[in-house]
Formats: sequence, structure tokens, C-alpha cells
Amino acid sequence: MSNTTALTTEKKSIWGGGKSPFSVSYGKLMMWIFLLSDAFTFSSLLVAYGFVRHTYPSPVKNELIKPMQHLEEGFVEQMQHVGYFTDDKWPLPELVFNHFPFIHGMHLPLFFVSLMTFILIFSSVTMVLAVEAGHRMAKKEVATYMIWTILGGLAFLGCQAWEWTTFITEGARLDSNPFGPMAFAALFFIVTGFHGFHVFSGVVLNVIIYLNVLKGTYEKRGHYEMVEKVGLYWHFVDLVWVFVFTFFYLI
Amino acid sequence: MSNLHHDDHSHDNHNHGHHKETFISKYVFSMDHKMIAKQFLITGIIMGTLGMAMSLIFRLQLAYPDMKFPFLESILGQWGKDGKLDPNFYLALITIHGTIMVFYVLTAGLSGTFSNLLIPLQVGARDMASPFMNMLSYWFFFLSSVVLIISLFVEGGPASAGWTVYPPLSALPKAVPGSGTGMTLWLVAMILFIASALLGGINYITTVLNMRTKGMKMTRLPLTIWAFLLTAVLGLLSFPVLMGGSLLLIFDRSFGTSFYLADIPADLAGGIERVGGSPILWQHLFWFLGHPEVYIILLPALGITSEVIATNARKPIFGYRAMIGSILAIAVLSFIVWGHHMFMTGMNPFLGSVFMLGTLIIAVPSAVKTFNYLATLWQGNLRLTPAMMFAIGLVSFFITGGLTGIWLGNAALDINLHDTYFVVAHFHLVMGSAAIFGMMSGIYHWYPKMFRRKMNETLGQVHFWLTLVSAYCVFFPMHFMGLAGVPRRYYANSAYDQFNVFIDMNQFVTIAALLGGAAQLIFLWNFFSSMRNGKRSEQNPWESNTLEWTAPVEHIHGNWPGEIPTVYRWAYDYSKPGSEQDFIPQNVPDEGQVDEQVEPNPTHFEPSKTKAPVAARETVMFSLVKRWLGFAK
Amino acid sequence: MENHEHLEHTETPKDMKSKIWKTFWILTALTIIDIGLYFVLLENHSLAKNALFILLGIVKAYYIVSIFMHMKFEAKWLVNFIIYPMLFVVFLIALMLIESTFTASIR
Amino acid sequence: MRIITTVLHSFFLVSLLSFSVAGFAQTVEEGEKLFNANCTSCHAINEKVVGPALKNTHTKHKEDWYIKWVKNSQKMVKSGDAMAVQLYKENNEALMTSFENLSDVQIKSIIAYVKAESEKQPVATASVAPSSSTDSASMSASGENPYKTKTNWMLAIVAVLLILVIGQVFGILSRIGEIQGRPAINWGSINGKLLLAFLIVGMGAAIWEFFIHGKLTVNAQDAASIHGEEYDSMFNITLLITGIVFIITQILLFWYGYRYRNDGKRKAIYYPDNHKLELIWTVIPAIVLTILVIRGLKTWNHIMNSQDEKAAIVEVYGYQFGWNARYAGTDNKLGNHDFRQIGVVNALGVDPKDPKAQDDVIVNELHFPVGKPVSLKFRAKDVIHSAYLPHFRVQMNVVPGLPTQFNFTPTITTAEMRNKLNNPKFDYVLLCNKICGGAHYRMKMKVVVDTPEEYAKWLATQPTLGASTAPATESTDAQASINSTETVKTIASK
Repeated sequence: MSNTTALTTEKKSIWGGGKSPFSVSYGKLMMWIFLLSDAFTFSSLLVAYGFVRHTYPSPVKNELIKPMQHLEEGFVEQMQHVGYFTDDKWPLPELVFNHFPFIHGMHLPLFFVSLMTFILIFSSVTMVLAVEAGHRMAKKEVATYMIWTILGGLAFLGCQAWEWTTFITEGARLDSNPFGPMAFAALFFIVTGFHGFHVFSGVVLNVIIYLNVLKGTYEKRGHYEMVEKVGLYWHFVDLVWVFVFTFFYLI
Repeated sequence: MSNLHHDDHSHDNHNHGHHKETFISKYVFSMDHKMIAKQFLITGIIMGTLGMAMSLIFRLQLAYPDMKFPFLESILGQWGKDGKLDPNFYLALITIHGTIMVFYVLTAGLSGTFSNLLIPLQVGARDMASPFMNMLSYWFFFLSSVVLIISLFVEGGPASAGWTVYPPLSALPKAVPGSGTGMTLWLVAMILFIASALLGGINYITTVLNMRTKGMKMTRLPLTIWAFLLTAVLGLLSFPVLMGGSLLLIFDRSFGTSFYLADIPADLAGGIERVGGSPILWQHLFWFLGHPEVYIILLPALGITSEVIATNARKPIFGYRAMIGSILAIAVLSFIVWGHHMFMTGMNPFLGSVFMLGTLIIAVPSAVKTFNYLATLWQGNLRLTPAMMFAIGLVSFFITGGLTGIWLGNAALDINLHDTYFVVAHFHLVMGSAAIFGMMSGIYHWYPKMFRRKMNETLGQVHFWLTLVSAYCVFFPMHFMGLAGVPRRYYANSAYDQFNVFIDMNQFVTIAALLGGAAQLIFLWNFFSSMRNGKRSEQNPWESNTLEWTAPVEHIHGNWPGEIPTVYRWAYDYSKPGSEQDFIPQNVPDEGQVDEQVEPNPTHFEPSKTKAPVAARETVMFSLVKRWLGFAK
Repeated sequence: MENHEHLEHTETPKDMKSKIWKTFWILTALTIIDIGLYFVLLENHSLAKNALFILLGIVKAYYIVSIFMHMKFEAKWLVNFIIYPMLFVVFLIALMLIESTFTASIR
Repeated sequence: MRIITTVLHSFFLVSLLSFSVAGFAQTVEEGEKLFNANCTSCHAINEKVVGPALKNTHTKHKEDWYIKWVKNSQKMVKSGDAMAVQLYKENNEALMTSFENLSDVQIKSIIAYVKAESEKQPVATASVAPSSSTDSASMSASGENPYKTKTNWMLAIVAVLLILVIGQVFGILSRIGEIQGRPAINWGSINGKLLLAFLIVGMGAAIWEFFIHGKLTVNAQDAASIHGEEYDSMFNITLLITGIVFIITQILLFWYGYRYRNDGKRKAIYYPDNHKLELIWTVIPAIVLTILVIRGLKTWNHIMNSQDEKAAIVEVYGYQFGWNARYAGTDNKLGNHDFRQIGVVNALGVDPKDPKAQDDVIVNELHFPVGKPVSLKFRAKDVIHSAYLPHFRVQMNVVPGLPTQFNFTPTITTAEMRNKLNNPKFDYVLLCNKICGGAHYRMKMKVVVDTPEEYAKWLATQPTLGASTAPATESTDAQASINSTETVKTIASK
């Protein structure tokens, strides 16, 4: 009986109905929830990565090659020959991802992926600037920043395409890998591929939003919330990259 | 993704809902939540009929392994040559039966139907947050069902690795006939299904959180809504993991990777030697979904039961807050116990201990729920309608099946019970029969809301009694077969003398199952004929408190003409002393309470513009947890 | 359309722009530190090194989520709603690492 | 109708064929042994399993053809033998395992056995239904088997029709009621009584079943291992606790359903909450479960972590669809294995060069000495299987690429168990308990618990791997590949 009195005398709270307890619109809330579940998808892939990776011994330390050192032709075969790249050892990522476009024959560990990370961070910044401009209803600024974001996304995709091409030319496939266990290549392709797919769809969404901005759809609507929602998605893609970068390249 | 660009046109539908509706926009690509609920229900019923027919076919095989049934050849063709079921197809049948029942009937058919129907109506919203996504959710589900059914007809037959599709059996296309195209289609169907579940789940959560009408505090929500909310959260967090896992399985099957394969010679694995993976990894990823899935199935049924029991006992549900607390506890715990399906898989025994601990703790909130149901019945004034009978049946199954969970959750006891008929009996009672009973209860209870007519009560009662008796006759004896060590998924027990003893019991079970099947025919007839011939329902046929019965009988877009009613009380003011009727609907204010909320409720369903005080420490959930923990004082 | 009445968010600070650029520099610095540490610790294969990199990743994630994704300025309940479920992932990861260690040990 | 005619038909055949059984007893017996050891996982005489039913196959091709086929069917298909290709296609292009180790004479005796079996088949079919119950009659408790229904499926269908008719009648009744303006049946009071009746009958049936069928369970028999007793006591405690809760809660549920049914006179009480009560039924289950958890953890860890240095090491190897066992021999160390070496002859992929493998013994039947600890190591070839030995309370999945194990000590010999159960035909069994394909349900291995003397005698008669593979001609290819990888590795390490 005490229950009902408690219920009726309860103070008006944010949960009282008639408004959002999170004080966000339903659209943004949906985007957040979607991102939460998408985070679980990525987590499951990363868990699979962690599991498989962890059943192999840690990478053996590399005393053979120093950064910026000159590389000869057939570098992979040489490393295999000296027993560095074998099926039962996880390779050190720096020895795998050590190329840079237009520079041949030099050991440039992780330089390229650092560049990719930077591009993605930068495009995140332009995105959030677009959101900020949207708050001020500054249509022109939103459009400018959106264009930068789209370019950043495309640049990232281009980088990834180049990296994949290099990796594939060196002989990596889903079912084989000259650098070590085949799971290394397969996981790399699947996880970065899944991330790249997210970037790609983000770029597509950005383009749609950009066109709508130009058309003045949001100007008419009175707010730029769509930009904000797509922005959330775009930052999430960046967020995932932080972890992909950490797990695949650094550890 | 999709919620982005559809957002814009998601509203014009019901705000200006008076524009002309074509047949297609009204019945096929409808964005009205009530219609989508009916679509989910009818698809679920069709799938359920199919799933049950399959179970009857393999039950025949189990009971009469030496007999020939010529009709099998005519319906199954090469899989039933000479009237005998093919052993490989037997496995396919159990696989598809499990898949259909777990995902298509009890996930989509149960929570899809009632979440869609009840969430907007009971929280007081015009429709779901995004009706377009809601429609998409149904069509993904429909597509998924179609793909699954198509897989029945491909060469080699449908997937036949059990509904848990453990690799390598599911990963090596040559391991069983069904591991070929059938398995690929199964995975495709599952990914479509997950898309549907996510689209639905995002919508349900958002609607419950953001779209409640004025005065509909979280502590005034009917327990159904609480159950649907947490079900959606469970699905949202667990289905993506299966998505990731399935993706890797597809790669293992078709692209030569080996995440789940280890030490498989090349000739077994399509020419590529597979090393370095672990079959156990799949099981972890699968059961990280799979265990919450059990509660995704059960929680809506328990929510429906809470509502139906309270309404028909004419009593407030006992311990409303404890009920919410126990659902919350079950939901949280369900994520940390998945390993109890894997005690015997060669998993680290230490993990076995961890999972066992978590699993047995779940029994506490479950016990609280059971006792609260009993306390609600105590001194009530029970109207034994079909819905109420099914709800009582659910509680009975929940007890019987739940108690055997205490055996199976115990890693030590699992040594001899793992994968035997004991397991079959356990989960068919606790999440099969119980959830089906919850679904039936919901159908009988909310049929007037869906179809504006009542179902025939007498047929409903006959349906209930036959189903109750047959379900117990089917599943109770199975415990003993399990304790005798009879493994599940056996085509016949003829190879083992000590199992052959149970042939008579198997026959008994099969006949009971046939009776149960026949009882469902009564239901089907009742369900479909009542749409046209049922007695017209009044607005509030069960004299219920919840908001959906304040909406007019005739369906309209936006649910209520004019304003959405404001809520002044919780949903369970039944037989309150001092009131004339034995129920007080939620939108009836107490005296002196009216002043609190004089401003009219907005007719649109966007949340209002007010800024919420961030430092709201006295939030409902917090106080709820505090109270729940504070019992010890 | 009803959308004109879209609600405001909780307080967005006035100096958002400078905050964004500050975050950008922090993230860039962290990435450079990451790479630098990678080469400094090239010979090191301890758990501590991995933990350090993961910690740096989490710090980066914090900045992205809180500033770029505006979460620092959202209602506390939303933050809880998003953050706490991630504990399940932490649990999953922890158990999977224990499990894979075991798998490696018996193989 | 059709069934009855089939049965009559087969009786007719019996009388015709029963006198044709003659001669060849020796070879047929030999053939039966070989058949059971090699063929049953995929074939049966009378029914299609994975491979086709073998009834009357001896009439279809010549003996020589079969010898070639059994030894290496793949080769025949590849060489384009018309009959072989046809057979291959008929069976969904599934390949038959090659048996190059079987001699011509042995294959002939298998054919003889198939011939003998096909000829006496009609007897079997005609008597299957009764024979299954005669089998069960030989079991201890089945004399009082409660499900002696004697019904067949047609009866069930009749019952289904009956239900539909009942349904219709009720439907019409209620329709009449509707027309007359009052309910024809007062379900409120009927349901109340039915609930009570269901409680009494159901509870009675449950208890009755518990005492009748309880006897048939393995838990009613003594556990045949040391940890099994621990298991059984855990089992009994859980059974007791859950049993009490089951009875009390079900009685309350149905009794309330009966007692508080709507009679139009009462009003329900308004009783939404009672924190003390809720506290009680939170804390009491919590305490009970704590007890169960603590005991369970103890039992589990004890069973899983029992490691005995002196335990005899036995490897159990599962494949589609059968089991092999490998004894570690006098050194009690298993020889290395490599899945790449699995072949027609070296089915387990044991490294024949490994000195530890020389004294290993590969068998189709498990023998344990009573009272001695055993360490079972599990390995699978293709998919996950599960080795389940219910009488010993032993089970562990057999996972490809993940070696699992289970340690236990058998305590009751087969002979003693036969005495206890009063069943001279009793045998322990290891069966597959994880879905693994079409013949999953036939995948078993006989388990015998001997006295130590019998065990030693049995083991001594089994040929060791070193003796049987002395010529070692078969694995030259594999050998070569190993050598090459080894050279590669040595080069690499330089």
C-alpha cells in the first residue's frame, strides 16, 4: 500500500514522461544506440582477433632491420629464409607494413599507417567543425567543412586501397600469408575491410548530407541535426580505427 | 545506417495520416505499428506451424524407427525414400525446427509482435519513433524467413548442424549434405534476421525512453513494457556478436580462412589445409548471443504474464519494483553466463567455475518472480479466461523447467547431463513451452486490440487444456530418458540396448505430441475464423488499466483521436479500496492530483523542448536499485 | 512537419571551436607518442607494453567520444546507457584471453 | 492398410527363405566381426545410413569387383569404371572410405555375411516391433514398463481427428450459447476444478513416473567410477532441493488457481507489496543456491583437476563415424601425431618414426583395468564429437585441433556390473554425444572394465604399432613430405 503513495508523490523527474530523459531527440538517441550495437559487432571481430592471436607466441624481436634501412628485392623471402617469418609465429607488424607510396626499397615501419590515422583524425575535426557551424546555422561553413570531411574520407579509402594492394602483391591472401600464420592476413583483411566498409558508407552518407546542405533542406527545417547524426557515425568510425590501429599495428 | 536518411520522411505518414491509403500502403508496406504487429504475428504463426510440423515428422521417426510411412515419401521426396526418413534429413529437420522456433517464432513472432503492438499503445505514443525503420524491420524478417524456407529445397538439404551450427560440422561443406548450400543460406537468413532484430530493437528502446506520454514515469510503466525494453537491449547488445561470428564463419566456409578450424587436412576442407583456429571460439561467440537469446525469448513472455495475471486476478501485481529489479538482474546476468552451454567442450575448467557461479545466481531473481506471481494469485479474484489459463500454465512450466536449470547450470552435474534428453526437456519446458504459453496468453488477451473481435472462449479453453496436458506429457518423460543417458539429436536408439527400453516412452511422447499438434489446429481455426466471425469486442473487454484500452476499438493512425491521455497512476490499481469499480485506468486522476499536470499533452510525439536538469540524482532507476538493495535494512 | 520543434541539447560550450582544435592537437600528439613508443619499446614484448598501448588507445577514445561526439555535454543517463554495456565486452575479452591462453597451453 | 500388407508379405517371404540358411558358418561369423568393426559406421543391411543399405548387394556385382571397390573406390571412380561411377553418383558423390588393409579373403567373408544377412532379413523386419520390447524385457526394470501402449501411429491420427471433432462440438455449443445470450459453459468454475484435478493427477503421475522410470536411469545404478560417487551425491542433493521446491510451488500455484477462482461473491484484496516477504524469498533461495554453488564448485574442480602421475594414458580418437583408441604401451607415452599424416592406413596420423610410438597399441575396443586411474586424451579427425560414458559419469567433447582430456578411475568390472544389473548382456559403452552427421546415432565403442590380470592379458595380445608397421611402406609419401619440411626448417634456422 505504501507503494502507491510513493508513486503518486514522487517528484517530477526527467523520467516522468512527455519528454526525453536523455534530452536528446529520438533520432540522435537512435544513432547512439545503433553505434552501441555496432561497437559490439566490432568487438566481436576484435575478440576473435585477440583469441587467435593469443594462441600464438608473441612476435620474436627483430634485430635484423632498422628503420630507414635499405631493403633489397625479395625481402619477404629473405626473412622467411632466415626463419623469421614462419607459420607458427606471429610477425612483428612493423616488418609487414613498412612501405610508403613512391618510396621503394626502404624500411619505413608504420609511417604510412600513421599518415592514415592522421587523415582520419583530421576528417573527424572537419566533421565536428561542420556540426558546430550547423549550430550557428552557417550554411556556407557547413558545406565547406563537409567537403573537407568527404575528401578526408576518400583519402583514407585511397590509402587503404593502396595498403591492401601492396599487401596482396606481396602474396597475402585470405587463405595464405607469406609473413606467418594465415590468420594474420585473414584477420587483417576482414577487420580493416569491415572498417573500410564503414568508412565507405560514411562517405556516401556525407555526400548525401552535403547535397542536402547545398539544397538548403536543413536551412528550411530550421536545424542541422542530420549533420550531427552523421557526425556521430563518422566519429565512431574514427574511434574504431583507434583500436584497429592499436591492435593490428602497435601490439 | 538506415536511420539516417529515412528520418526525414518518417513522420509525414501519421501526422497527416488522413491521406488516402492504398491496399499496399495499408496491408503490405504499412508503417503503422499495429499492422506491423499483425504481420509479425501471422508470419510467426505460419513459421511456427511449419516448425511444429517438422517436429512431428521426426517424432514419428523416434517413436517408430522400424515402421514405414509412405506419406513421408510423398511430402519429402528423396529424403523420405520408401517411407523412411533419411538420417541426414533428420538432422536437417531438427536444425531447422530449432532455428525456426527460437528465432522466427519466439523472437520475432513473440517480441516482434507484442513489442510493436504494445509499446506505442501502452506508453502513450502515436507510433514508433521511426515507423519506416519499423516497417523495414518486418521486411528484413520476412526476407529472412523466405531465405530459410528456400534453403529447404536446395540440393543437399537445409543446414543440418544443429541450430547452434557448431563448426567444423557447419564449416566444412562436405561434412554433412546440409553443410553445403543449405548452410550458406542459413547464415544469410541469420544475418538478415539480425538486421531485422537490430532495426526493431533500436526503435523499441527509443520509443520507450523518448516517447512516453505525460505522467508515464518509468515506475508507472506496465511490466510488459519493462520486459520489452530490456529484451530490446539484450538483442541490441548480443545479436551483433553473432553477426561478427557469422561473418567469420562465412569466410571459413567460402574463402579458405580458418578462424574456427584447426588441424583439418586439406582433403576434408576443400583443398586448403586449415590450421590455427579454434572451434571453441565460435561457441563462445554464438553463446554470447545464445544465452541472452534465451531471455530475449522468455522476458516478453514473463512481461505478458505479469500483465495478464494482474488484470485477471483483479489484483495489483505483487512487488512491482521487485519484478523490475529481477528483470534487470536477469538481463545483466544473462550476459555473463553464456559458458554454461559449454562446460564439456574442453573449455578451461576455471571458466567453467566462473560461469557456473553466474548461472546459479540467476535462479534468485527467477525465484523472486515466481513467488511474486504466486503472491499475486493469492487472495485474488481470478477470472480464468484463456489468457489467464495460459499465464498460469506459463508459471507452471517456468517452475518445472527452471528448476532443472539448477541441475544443468551446475558444471559438475552437466558432465552426465550435457546434450542428453534432459537438456531437451529442460529448455523445451522453460523457454519452449513457457514462451509459447506466454505468446498464446498475449494473443488471447490482445486479440480484441488487434482484430477488434474476441476469440472464441470455449475453443480457447479446449486449446489450453489439450496443450497443457500434451506439453507435460511430451516433455516430462524426457527427463528420465536424459537421466538414462539418451543423447539428443539421435536418429534412432536402435544401436543401444539400454536406450531401446525407452521405445515405448518415445511412442507415448510422440502420440502426446500429435495431440498437442492437433490442439494447435483448434487454435489456428479459432484465430483465423475469429477475425471475421468473432464476437465484437467492447473498448475495454478485460476491464484493464493500461493505456491501450483507452484507445478506440477502430484502428486509427496515431492511435488516439485528439490528445494522448495523460497518465496519473501506475498500471495496477485493481480492487483498490475506496473505488467503486475494481479497476482504475491509468488515465484517471486521483482527487487533488489533477493540478499537478494541467498543461495539455502535446499532440505530436516529439519530446518537448524543456531542458532536463542534469543533476537529477533522484532518478527512478537509482532509487529503485537503492530500494531493492535496501531491503536488508 | 513537426520537426521545427527539435529540442536543444544540453549546454554546448561557447568556445567549442577552440576545444575542437585542442582535441585535435591532443590526438595528434598521442598518435605521435604511440609511434614513438613503438620504436622505443621495439625490443620489449611484455604485457605492460601492450597495456600501455591499450591505455593510450582508451585515452584517445575518451577524447573522441567526449569532445567530438559531444558526450561530455550530454545527459548523464545517456552516458551511462552507452558506457556501462561496454563492460560486457570487457568481460568477454577478459574471458577470451584466459581461454586462448588455455587453448595455447594444451595444444 | 499398407503396413499390414507389408507385414503379411514379409511373413510369406520368411516361410520361403527360412530354409536357405546353410553352410559358410565360419566365414559368415568372421564376416560379421569384420563388418561390425569396419562397416557399421556407414552401412547397415536393412537401412540406408550414410552409405546405401547393403541388403542384396551381393547379387548386384561380382565378388572381384567388390574387392576392388572396397579397397579403393576412389581409384575406380577416377579410372572411369561405369558401374563405380554410377554408384558414386547415386550416393550424392560421397566417397567411401578405402580399406586397403583388408585382405581379399576378409572382403569375401564380409560379402558372405551380407549375403547371409540379406537372406534372413524378412525374419528381422517382421519381428522388429515385438523384438524391441523383448530386448527391453531383458532389462532389469522393464517388466513393469508403463508405456506399453501397443498403439500405432494410425491410432494417433484417429485421436487427432477426434480432437478436431471435439473442438467443433465445443465450438457449436458455445455458438448456441452466444445465440441464447448466456455462456453455454461456465469456464470459471470448470477451470478451477480442472486445475485442481490436473494438480492431483499430474503430481501423482510425476511421482509415479519418478519411481518407475527412475529405475531405468543410469543414476539409479551405481556409478562405476570413483568420482562418480561424488557426482551422485551432488546429484541427489540437487534432486532433493529442487524436488521439494517443485512440489510446494506447483501445489500452491494450482491450489490458488482453484481456491481463488472468480465466484462473483468476493473482491480481491489490494496487496501490492510486502518488503519483508520479498526479502524472505530473495534471501532463502540465495542461501540455498550458495550451498549448491559451493558444493558444485568443489565437485567440479575436484573432478576436473584430478591428475594422477601413474594414470594409464589412453587416447580416444573420434572420426565420422567411429572411434579408435590408442594405448600408450609400456612406456606410457603416446607417440607424436600429425594430422597431415592421416591416411588410409595410418588412420590416426601417428608418426611411425617416433620411438615413443613403437609400443603404442591401436584398438577398436576400450579396456580399463579396474581400480587403476586412467587418463583419457581425446582427439578428433574431422568434426566435433563427444565421448560420453554415462556409467562412469564421464563426458568430454572431442574437438579437432584442441586436445581435451578426462581423468577417472573405474571401480566396477563389466562382470560385476552384469551381476548387479542381473543382465548378462550388459556392456559399458562409449557413445558420441555431439551432433556429427548422418550416422551420429550409431557411433559407439564397446568399453570393458577388466580385472588387472585380464587387462594385462588382453593388452598383451594386441599388436603394437611398431610390430604392425614394420615394413612401413605405406607412409613413404608422408615421410618424404616431412623430411622436406624438416630440411626447410633447418635451412631456415641457419
